[in-house]
Amino acid sequence: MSVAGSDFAVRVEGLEKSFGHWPVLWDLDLTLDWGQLLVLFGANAVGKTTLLRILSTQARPDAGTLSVAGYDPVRTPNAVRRRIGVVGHQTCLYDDLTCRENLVYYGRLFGLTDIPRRVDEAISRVSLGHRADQRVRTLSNGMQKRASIARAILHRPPLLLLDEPEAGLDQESTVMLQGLLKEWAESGGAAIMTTHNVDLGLAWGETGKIGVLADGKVQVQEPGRYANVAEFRQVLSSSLVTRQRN
Amino acid sequence: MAETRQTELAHADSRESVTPLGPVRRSRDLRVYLVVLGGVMMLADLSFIFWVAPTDSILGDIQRVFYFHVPIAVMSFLAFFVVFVASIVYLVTRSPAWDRLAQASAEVGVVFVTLALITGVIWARPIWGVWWTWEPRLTTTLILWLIYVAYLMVRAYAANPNQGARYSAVVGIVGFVDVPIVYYSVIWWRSIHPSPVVGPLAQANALEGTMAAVLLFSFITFLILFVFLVAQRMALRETEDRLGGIKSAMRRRAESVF
Amino acid sequence: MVLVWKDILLEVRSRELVISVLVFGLLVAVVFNFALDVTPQRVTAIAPGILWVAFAFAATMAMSRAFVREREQGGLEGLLLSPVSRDAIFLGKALTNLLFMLLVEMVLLPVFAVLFGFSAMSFTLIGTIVLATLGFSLVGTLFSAIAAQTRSREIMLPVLFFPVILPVIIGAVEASTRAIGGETTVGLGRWLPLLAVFDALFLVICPWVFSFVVEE
Amino acid sequence: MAGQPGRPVPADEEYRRMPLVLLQNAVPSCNLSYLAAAFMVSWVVFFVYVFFVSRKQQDMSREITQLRDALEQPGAGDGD
Repeated sequence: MSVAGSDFAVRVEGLEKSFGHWPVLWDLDLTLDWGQLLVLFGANAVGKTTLLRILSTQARPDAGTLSVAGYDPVRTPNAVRRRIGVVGHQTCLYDDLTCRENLVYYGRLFGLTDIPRRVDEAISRVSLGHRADQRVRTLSNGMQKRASIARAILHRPPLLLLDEPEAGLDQESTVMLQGLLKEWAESGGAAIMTTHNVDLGLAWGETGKIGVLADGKVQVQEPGRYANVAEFRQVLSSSLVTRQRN
Repeated sequence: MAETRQTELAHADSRESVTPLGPVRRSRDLRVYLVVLGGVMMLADLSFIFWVAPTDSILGDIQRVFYFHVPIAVMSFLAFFVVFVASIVYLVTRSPAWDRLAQASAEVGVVFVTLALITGVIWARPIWGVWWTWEPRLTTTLILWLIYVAYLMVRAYAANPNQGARYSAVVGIVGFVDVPIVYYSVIWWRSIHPSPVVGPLAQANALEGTMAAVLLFSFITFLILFVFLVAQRMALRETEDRLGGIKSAMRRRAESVF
Repeated sequence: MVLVWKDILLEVRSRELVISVLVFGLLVAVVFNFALDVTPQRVTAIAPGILWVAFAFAATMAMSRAFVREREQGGLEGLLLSPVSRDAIFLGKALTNLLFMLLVEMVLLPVFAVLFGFSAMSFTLIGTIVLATLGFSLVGTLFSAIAAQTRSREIMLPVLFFPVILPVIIGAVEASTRAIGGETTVGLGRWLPLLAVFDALFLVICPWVFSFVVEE
Repeated sequence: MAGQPGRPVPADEEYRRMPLVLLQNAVPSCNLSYLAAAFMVSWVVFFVYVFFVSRKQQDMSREITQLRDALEQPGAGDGD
């Protein structure tokens, strides 16, 4: 995994983004080191997805300096795209192709060499081997999600961006994903994931950082600041309540 | 507490106009000046059209529509050229000022081209005996109208204003590039489908001196009217943006601090 | 190109796009046949018009279907997340649309020829179809990308598409009239270059502006 | 653009002579009403457009002032 050439996995300063006159993010600063996992909490419509979309070159920031895996997503989007793996709300897989065909297609889009072996690796990593040659349409939601994760790790990106990956995953798959992320961090990669699930986020965040996205910015939380786990949970839960906006 | 909010609002406000009232007032002065000048010239133009310009020996009084119709049509063309240029500059620089110009000019352009069509139709009736003929310039004008109505629709139906600005800029560029091709294709098409109706215009023979002078004056009058309308529309858009800026600053404040 | 390969594979699997567009094209032919009462004497005058109306409507339908398919599971999103230049993405999609439309037209054309009784075997006619369909797919791909992101997208594509594509329709109808009527090639020297100029112009502009369309 | 003189178009060439004959059959005296209609329509459209733009402008300006006033009153500025 090549992480050379950049000190930070993600570095964001003074990020601003609004849709028309609807401000979503403002004065957002964020730093993530290699080998770190950031779990991001936040209520609905608070800008979690928007933040991930900006980091993954899918949306253009209004202001601020960004460095994702060492590159500027606005100026050199393709360099960033090569180095990130994204799991979004949608699977980005075609229903009428098999898992394997989908992965081969993405492998070719990324210009990978040795595609068949990589595809096999990715498929076995998400334990989907027995279903790899079925059409995506015939798979359950959880399995589609797993295939989507396989797609994201296919080109072995140092940085993973996961938007509510727990949605639709069963217990077993969640454990699989947790193991995968841990492995990712241990081998020097980094990951940002958003979640609604306090228990899950707390468990996953144990090894990394926990942040809360609210009020247009990310506030990194240190569990040590709070008296006990219960209080911390309370704080995190309250951050998930959607506020009434005018 | 309220005071800090207010300074923040002033800040949000002043991002649009560096000294809060200066440019706004100046642009309003400019618009007042334009509308007065335009009004006076329009009255003069009307009197020239009715009393100075000679009655056309063949067409009669209806020919006087011409002094309105042609400048309006030409201004709409100018408007779409402005949209074209502003759209390119906007896509390259992403400066909202150019998007405002493009939007204002497109809207005024649609008003002008609508009028060009209406006056054209009114003129065609007594002269050609029909309201409409698929004559090249009429047809091109109609296509132009359709393209720029689509432009305004894209802007209105976009998911958010930023997207609307980009999409409509794309339509503004593609649409304008298309116009010459439409024009030539329609001319060639027309030339092999002679219509039973009389073709274009009788006055291809050179305009008489006075007529030309009145027409020129009419052009200048409509140019001023056009600039005024665009300035007025841009001012509206600026107010919209300022209001939006204030609202968004208030929303930021309203987010309770975690 | 990978994109084309993927789309063709998808189509082979589902077969929904080509079939539905074909049926639609045939319907247009049949309806026009009754609406205009095509008699043998008027075939040359009317058939090219019907042919191109059918093709143009089929094209809008094919393009909008193609983009809906990209959006369903976020395929477009995945495509945009890969390190492929936006120009290449645009050209790939336009090429796929071109191939699908040509396929549909190659089936429709003989059917039209039989229904209206003209000879379809003419190199000028085929050349016209290729040039005009290229124009359709360039403009159509760009506008369907725009329309797919806006509200009331079913109406936006035709509203954007038809005014801009008008010169192609005129040119194609005129060129086909000559090809079908078997008249002299007078006038062809004008229409085919017109189509070519249109294609060349939009081949340059569309990929450039496409990058702005898919920016967000 | 429609009906613009002095810019002859190739296609028009062949018709140019014919219209003069036909047009002389038309009676120019009765077309003043069309003239009036054309001018009226132009003016009405311009005024309606300017009216709508200005009215919207005023509405928004008023809203801005209202927001300002609301904020100036202490304690009343909770952003709606």
